[in-house]
Amino acid sequence: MSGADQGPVIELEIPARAEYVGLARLVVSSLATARRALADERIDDLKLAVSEACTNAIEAHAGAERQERVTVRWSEGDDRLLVQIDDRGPGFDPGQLPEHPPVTDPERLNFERGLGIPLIRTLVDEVDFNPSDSGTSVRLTMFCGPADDELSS
Amino acid sequence: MSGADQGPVIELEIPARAEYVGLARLVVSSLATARRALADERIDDLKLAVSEACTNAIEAHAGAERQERVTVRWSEGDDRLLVQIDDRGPGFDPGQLPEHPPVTDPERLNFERGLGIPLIRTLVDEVDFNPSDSGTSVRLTMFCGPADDELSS
Amino acid sequence: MELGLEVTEHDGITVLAVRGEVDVYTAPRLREKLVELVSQGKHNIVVDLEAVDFLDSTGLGVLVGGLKRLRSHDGDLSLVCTQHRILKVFEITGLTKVFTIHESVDAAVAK
Amino acid sequence: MELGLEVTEHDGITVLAVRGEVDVYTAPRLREKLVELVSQGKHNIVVDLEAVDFLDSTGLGVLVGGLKRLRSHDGDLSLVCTQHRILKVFEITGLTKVFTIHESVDAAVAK
Ligand SMILES: Nc1ncnc2c1ncn2[C@@H]1O[C@H](COP(=O)(O)OP(=O)(O)O)[C@@H](O)[C@H]1O
Ligand SMILES: Nc1ncnc2c1ncn2[C@@H]1O[C@H](COP(=O)(O)OP(=O)(O)O)[C@@H](O)[C@H]1O
Repeated sequence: MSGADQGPVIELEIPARAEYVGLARLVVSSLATARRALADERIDDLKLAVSEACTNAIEAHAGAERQERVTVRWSEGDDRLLVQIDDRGPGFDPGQLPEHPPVTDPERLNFERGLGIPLIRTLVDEVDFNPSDSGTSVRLTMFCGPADDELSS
Repeated sequence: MSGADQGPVIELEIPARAEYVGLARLVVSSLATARRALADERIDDLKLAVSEACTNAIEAHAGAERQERVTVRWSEGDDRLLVQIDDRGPGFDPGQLPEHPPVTDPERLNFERGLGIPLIRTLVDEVDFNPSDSGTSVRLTMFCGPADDELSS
Repeated sequence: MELGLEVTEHDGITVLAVRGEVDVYTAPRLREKLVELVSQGKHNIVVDLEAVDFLDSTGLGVLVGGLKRLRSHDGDLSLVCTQHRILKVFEITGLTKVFTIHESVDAAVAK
Repeated sequence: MELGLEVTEHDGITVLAVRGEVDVYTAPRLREKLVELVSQGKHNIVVDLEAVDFLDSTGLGVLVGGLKRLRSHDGDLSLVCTQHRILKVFEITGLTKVFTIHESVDAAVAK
């Protein structure tokens, strides 16, 4: 974790409802843009990964109380951006997800789901899933250059 | 407080630094736009009032620790939007602020500050300042129509 | 969040132009629109993604579901997309091999 | 957050065109620019606010400070602003009576 959590920390707590995933994307892309150390394409990647993780968090809450919330925590290290998404859902085993048939197999069309975690794994530089009885914590890391001088001063 | 706090609650925690006031504006205007019950001009008013309150909160923290944070809490009632800005600053007495000379007085030009609270009072429908030893809590209320069906369902 | 959905007909091919962000909140509206078109007997659908700003896995799932439904009617669902950031999502998930992706609506309906 | 600051000269009148959001974070840059212009002997300044999306009390304070500084040099600071939401901030604070506000840069420099 070297280089992490030394900089500013921003937290967003949203209700576990689909309509708030867009707000998480907005906040993360605004912060990533302000940091000015990540290319636009990588900002899009992070935005999509955060969106997928928030979607999973919200779906894990389905049936939970309306006031249950999902937390998106942004932090910065010298050489990285970190976004952590915490939910209060039942947790899961990320090593035990079903594999998709290859795209050439006509059976592939039966899989409308299960694309989120593969996307996350491809889009960010590091991902940690920390499931527990009290929920799941997903940490996304993007390596990047140092913060813009103006902002880090 | 009738009608308040029954709907969704969104919280944003930002470092007490000037560069994050824009993020508070972004979040509040995005939420107000999604609610679709407030005219554009009133969204601008709320955005400016939130910005002024966050600016005051951040200035109240000047000299405090870097990790001290300011919280912006959005909630919705049937007939109102509520934004609460909490800081950990020294507090103040909103009834004891200096009066500005009238604009026709050349002395007026000596007052480059002190415009924030008069603006807040004019822009929102209700404002409550709750200073205490542990900080100040400012509650801004905008009355509005009921939430858009799609969003409140 | 708004999702724009506009339907036009081009000689037996139905073009559904999507505008805005397709995510877990808005994707159900896209799914409903596709189901509605199929139930109206439209079995050749082109989904135009050129005005889409954001597309996530829920959106991909709805498009895969639409393709499956149309294939079962001997129809097809193809896409119009030239935006790099949207194409990328299809590439990562291998779905560029599942969908026919056109460069323009003209090219899609000319086929 | 970007603050655009562009200076042009129009027959002895200096026009400072501001673009973006003027708030507690960006206002210091506007203040510095005004101080710099005054120190270069520019005593007739028009601040063009037409491309400003947001202006708060910190921004107002900087403009009041600039006007005060220029008046002490027998100069003036006037504004160009037709945007309702920006004008409103000047109206609420009574500053429409303190500043001359023009409808366009042309009108401001023609004066
Ligand atoms: N935060 C989470 N909490 C509980 N289960 C999760 C979480 N994230 C993912 N999962 C599980 O992993 C599965 C695969 O997730 P994903 O690849 O995003 O696809 P999808 O969400 O479309 O099913 C989900 O269906 C769910 O069972
Ligand atoms: N949250 C707060 N905590 C402590 N003091 C505050 C707070 N908000 C306002 N004040 C006090 O009230 C004064 C007037 O505030 P305002 O009208 O916004 O003008 P300005 O911030 O330009 O001084 C401030 O200078 C400060 O002393």
